Amino acid sequence: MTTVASFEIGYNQFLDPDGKAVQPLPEFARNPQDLVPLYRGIVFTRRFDAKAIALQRTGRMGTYPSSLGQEAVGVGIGAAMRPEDVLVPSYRETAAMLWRGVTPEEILLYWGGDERGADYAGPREDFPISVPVGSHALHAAGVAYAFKFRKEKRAAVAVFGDGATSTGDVYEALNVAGAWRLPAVFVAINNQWAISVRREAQTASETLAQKAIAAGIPGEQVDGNDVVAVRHALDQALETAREGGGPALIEAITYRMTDHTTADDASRYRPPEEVSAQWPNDPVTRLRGYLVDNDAWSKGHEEALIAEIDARIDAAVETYEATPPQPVEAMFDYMYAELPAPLARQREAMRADAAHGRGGDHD
Amino acid sequence: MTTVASFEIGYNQFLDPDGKAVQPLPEFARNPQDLVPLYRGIVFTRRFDAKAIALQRTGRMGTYPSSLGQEAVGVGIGAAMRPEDVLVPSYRETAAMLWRGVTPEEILLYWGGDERGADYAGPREDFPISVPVGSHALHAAGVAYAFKFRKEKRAAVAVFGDGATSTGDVYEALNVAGAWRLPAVFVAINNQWAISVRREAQTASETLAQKAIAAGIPGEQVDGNDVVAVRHALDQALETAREGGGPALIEAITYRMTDHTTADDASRYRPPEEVSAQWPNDPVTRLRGYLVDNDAWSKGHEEALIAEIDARIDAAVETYEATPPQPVEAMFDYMYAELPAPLARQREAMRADAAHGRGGDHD
Amino acid sequence: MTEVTLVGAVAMALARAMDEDADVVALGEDVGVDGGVFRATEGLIERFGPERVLDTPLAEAMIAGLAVGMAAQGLRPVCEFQFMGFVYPAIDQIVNHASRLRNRTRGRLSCPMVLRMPYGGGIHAPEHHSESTEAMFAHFPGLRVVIPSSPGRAYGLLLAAVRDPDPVVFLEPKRIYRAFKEEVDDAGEALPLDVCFTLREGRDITLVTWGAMTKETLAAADALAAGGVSAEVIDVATIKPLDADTILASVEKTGRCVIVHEAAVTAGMGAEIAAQIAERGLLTLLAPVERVAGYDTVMPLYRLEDHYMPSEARIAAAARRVLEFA
Amino acid sequence: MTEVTLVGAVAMALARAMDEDADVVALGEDVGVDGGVFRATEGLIERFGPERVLDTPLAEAMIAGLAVGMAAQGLRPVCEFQFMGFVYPAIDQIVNHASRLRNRTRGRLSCPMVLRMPYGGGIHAPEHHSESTEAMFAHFPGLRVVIPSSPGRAYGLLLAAVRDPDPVVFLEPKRIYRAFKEEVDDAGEALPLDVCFTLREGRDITLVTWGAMTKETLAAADALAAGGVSAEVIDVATIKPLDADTILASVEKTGRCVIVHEAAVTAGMGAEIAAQIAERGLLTLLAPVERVAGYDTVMPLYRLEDHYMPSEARIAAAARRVLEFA
Ligand SMILES: Cc1ncc(C[n+]2csc(CCOP(=O)(O)OP(=O)(O)O)c2C)c(N)n1
Ligand SMILES: Cc1ncc(C[n+]2csc(CCOP(=O)(O)OP(=O)(O)O)c2C)c(N)n1
Ligand SMILES: [Mg+2]
Ligand SMILES: [Mg+2]
Repeated sequence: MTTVASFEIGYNQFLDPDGKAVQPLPEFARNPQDLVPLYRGIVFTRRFDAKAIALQRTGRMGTYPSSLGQEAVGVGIGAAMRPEDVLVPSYRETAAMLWRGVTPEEILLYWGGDERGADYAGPREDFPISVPVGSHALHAAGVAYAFKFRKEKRAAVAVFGDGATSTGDVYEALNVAGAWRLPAVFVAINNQWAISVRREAQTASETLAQKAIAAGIPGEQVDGNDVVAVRHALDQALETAREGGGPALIEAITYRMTDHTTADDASRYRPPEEVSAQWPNDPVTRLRGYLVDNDAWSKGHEEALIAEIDARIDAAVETYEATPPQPVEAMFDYMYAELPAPLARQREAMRADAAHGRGGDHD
Repeated sequence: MTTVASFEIGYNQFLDPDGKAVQPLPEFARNPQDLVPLYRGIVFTRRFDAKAIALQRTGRMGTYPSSLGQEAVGVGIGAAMRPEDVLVPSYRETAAMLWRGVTPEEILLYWGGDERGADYAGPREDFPISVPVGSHALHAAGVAYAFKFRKEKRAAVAVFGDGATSTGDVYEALNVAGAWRLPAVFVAINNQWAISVRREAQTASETLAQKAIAAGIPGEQVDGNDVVAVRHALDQALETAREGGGPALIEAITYRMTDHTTADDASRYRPPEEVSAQWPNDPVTRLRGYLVDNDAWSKGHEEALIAEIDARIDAAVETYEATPPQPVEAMFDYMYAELPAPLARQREAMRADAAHGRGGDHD
Repeated sequence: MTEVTLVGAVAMALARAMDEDADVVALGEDVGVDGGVFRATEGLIERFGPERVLDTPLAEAMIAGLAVGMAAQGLRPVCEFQFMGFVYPAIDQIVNHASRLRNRTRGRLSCPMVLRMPYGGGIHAPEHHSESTEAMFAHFPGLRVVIPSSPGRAYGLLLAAVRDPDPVVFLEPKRIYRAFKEEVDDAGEALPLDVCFTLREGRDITLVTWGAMTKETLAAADALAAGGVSAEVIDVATIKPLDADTILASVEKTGRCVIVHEAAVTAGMGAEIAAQIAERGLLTLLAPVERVAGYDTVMPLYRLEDHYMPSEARIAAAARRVLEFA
Repeated sequence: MTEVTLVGAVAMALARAMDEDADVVALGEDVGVDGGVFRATEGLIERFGPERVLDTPLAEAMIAGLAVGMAAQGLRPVCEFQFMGFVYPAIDQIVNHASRLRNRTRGRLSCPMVLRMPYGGGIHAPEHHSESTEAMFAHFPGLRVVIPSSPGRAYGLLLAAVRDPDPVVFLEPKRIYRAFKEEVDDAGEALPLDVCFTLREGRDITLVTWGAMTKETLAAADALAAGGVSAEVIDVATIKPLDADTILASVEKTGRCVIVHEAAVTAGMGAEIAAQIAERGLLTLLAPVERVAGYDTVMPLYRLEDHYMPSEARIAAAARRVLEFA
């Protein structure tokens, strides 16, 4: 038996849970002040998230998937991406979406049951949230192919969970991205749970990063609660991708601190102690600790930030709640570029029904 | 960056292309005589294959996928399996199927367009040939689960090609087999081509064996034209699987020496020199060389064997050609355990049509 | 007798089926300690253990493919797909393997399995959570497609599905998972597959439906009754193989028919029923057959969802048109 | 003008489409140097290079998923699935993504793509190589489903499909890939989508069909003509969205209708057509609508295959029954 190939998977962290640097920080983080925007992004997401859940709980919005505890992953991704890159997210990427310029109003509208929430005014080419787990990894490969085809220095970023790494779609996406050296970066957010199923039950692989080996592409792990580590890994992978060096898979290790969505009750399947044991890893306190230790942040800053964020979020909620629903026939109007005749007939019938009060009156 | 996991992929060969042992042979092969049955299996497959192609070429049978050049893989698999194990093959596993007791008559009948060819009198639990590439790997995992569930010391063996390793199904099968430690062995026959697509175009992974790493299971490469190496790898993997040690992936490296099927023309996409350069690796001459060198085989043996095999094959062809087709209504009779009423009506209508000569008269 | 909801009846039938046959295994995402996201498998893992109640990795093709292997080996897998919108990766395994393994091997191997999934809209769920593509399954040869519309029928039909020697797609109308309760006797008695259930007898018009739409259809029948119209209401229940005889007999009696389903109208199962009437019952028709169905659009997100779903008023209006036709 | 077969016309249209629009890319298994297993992409890689003619890894979900990403970025991917029997792993990408990206984003992103695949039986191919599940695609909201039945229509409809701003499933009847040749002018002229083609005018009965079955249906029309019956033959061509008006107008004229397709009869596209006639053309009918279609069985292996496929004799017999009905 001779050895014909060998592989290693690395893990990276810059800030430990106490906010102490365990190794020299990368260039972008040399000046602690430069980390303040990342901190703002993390805190914004956390407060937005809390508001969204409150809206759901009070019947003012539909099902919502919280990103509590994993905000640093999204912010790190968002911060590393360029505007012209394309984000292909799953449903839990609120942090990255906000960073990319999707508005809080749009996000609320979307979870509030209105398709206009996916018609982003900002990042026009970003994909909408993907609900079918794992399926969107392939779209990122396709987007990346378009970039490569047009010789544009852009990259596509697909984000998905630990559960998604069990799907054939994610594997196929990694594989074709490798075979074609596509400018795509895949981020597996390992928050340890896929609804009630533990990371260990998804796969026998020691890391999720090593899924990359099957596709012949680089894979690495980072501490997902350390925004510096996330951004650094993405910076490097994106740079390589844009320059024609091919794709990568990054596993960001974090923890889902609350229910899967507002429709879930995690207490059915995991002990509260497991969750509370994770609080010391919190990305907010970690980064704040570093900033405070380095005189880049103070209580005053914090209070001002909270006030500013809350005002922004309150304004978004107000706009959201004041947005009238679309006309009922909107459900027809984006099915095709031009409405085919049979659909036009159905649309007319629906309008007639609505006019006669025969529309939706379900309970 | 700290290293959190590392992996190696090994390659194994016992007999080199000249039939010389490059390392001590495993137990089952210590006595050269014990390799004679393997040699017979390889030669049988090769001659059967040639006959099948002749039948197709002369319009006496439908499309047929040759296994020319890769017979040692199937024989090695067949020899390592126990009767109570279950084979889950793709369409090119003639060698393994014959070894397992599927009759030449059945194989001809199947490729001759008759479903009865998949109603094996011998290995009743083996799966029929799977045409949708990669899909059957999952069946092997399901079969293996049944064995584990019933605490039976049996294993399932899925066999598929290099092209199949690009499918999500194969990945999902490896992954669940790993997660559940199923008694399943997966064999990827890397014959370098998926119709016209080269192995290198399928994936950037240096080996196919390393696809196992994504599933957290062992993976290794063997020389697929060395039946000793194939059988040895399967022996070990099957033993581990049956004893509860979990699954494995084995990549058997070989070469597709002829067209993909009788419907293909490989000269469109690969130079004849590439093919002829592979003949020195031939599994037949390799094993015969070893046997002759070790006084276990002679010209006389060879002539007797050929005569015996050809007689058997001729008998099979005769039976095949003498087999009348099924009654037309057979297409209804195995759709459900009991024929539902609407189908019974359709069946009656078809019989009436057939009686009035309104059955199939297409061109 | 226990008072149960439809989803409660599903759980009760699963427990009964697993109790009576040690080869029945349940598998799917979150079917274990979570009891399924709708609690349809609640209590099973505690009672039957993790070897018979399997939380799978997240991969639907895998769930169906595993089940094919298990079933060929004599187990009776009952797969849960978390929502019908996520069954599509498993279609290949269902249509290319599960539905035809018996036929391909001339009966040597077979696939006794149930593919359960909540289906349909109306619960204000996110995107992809409101599918009703039962016609797709009905078109594939070799499958049974069964849809209960009450706790009692959920219990009896699911038991029948698990005991059936062939693959059964079992679609659970999640909008009425908890809409009402019924007394159900957990005595292990199955209901017959392959037949319609006549929920209400009537003389003037036949209303044909299934799943959650039975609720609106019965309400429409009530509204019609208030106007003196006697509507027969048929719950098709097994949409494949289709018991067209019961529908045709009813239409022969009433001469008028409205078919109601929430799936997109084009090439929906309503088309098959209307076609059979046009073929075999044409002379009995006193009026055109109408379909009240979902539009050929994606189910809208929840703010407009209710406008997509056929309402009692739309059904009653169609019935009146058909009744007034002369 | 060139004399081409249907598959030749496909190749010609692809070359034309790629020539006129640099954003058109062809992708699939063996579409490159092999030119596709049926040679439908022959010559493309030599002419347009490997960046526009992509031999993909073997994974159908991947082909469709890649195409979604490409199309959202403004490319116009034309995917080949080697046989319809292998498109099923891609159904999730087609139904959950390609067909609804425009709707989901209120038009911000869209999916101009063509999903080509040879379909249908009759070529004595191995298992899984004879599917015709066009009704499945027709049922999914947001798709177009187009089926040519001659070289000329293959050329014109495929050009239209590639230029269409939305996803088009383009099903190529492989049994007639090389059955006959036609003069086709490679002038880049598309044929209209969303309309039927009346292949032959007639007074006594309407025969509705598509794909390879046009051949048997035209032959049946000939046989009927020999008996003095004037049959109108309609090639539906775009089965979704369905041009029911043309069919209804014909049935209004003839009063009689037979629908012919090789797909399994239950919930096939014939059901939709019959249903529309029962709904909107009931009073024009002089006889029940008959469907001559495939059985609800798996297409048998080739020894019995011809007995599965609707034959000229079956079609003519059905037409005579419908004609004799009084
Ligand atoms: C294909 C598919 N199957 C099932 C579901 C239902 N579902 C939604 S989220 C989820 C778990 C996803 O876990 P993971 O990938 O780890 O992401 P996370 O929710 O933890 O962010 C499941 C099973 C789905 N949305 N899509
Ligand atoms: C899912 C699927 N896609 C496409 C095909 C058509 N096809 C048949 S064999 C083949 C190539 C398979 O290559 P490989 O897996 O290497 O096996 P080999 O033929 O070399 O034994 C293809 C594309 C198929 N049968 N199934
Ligand atoms: Mg997770
Ligand atoms: Mg190969």
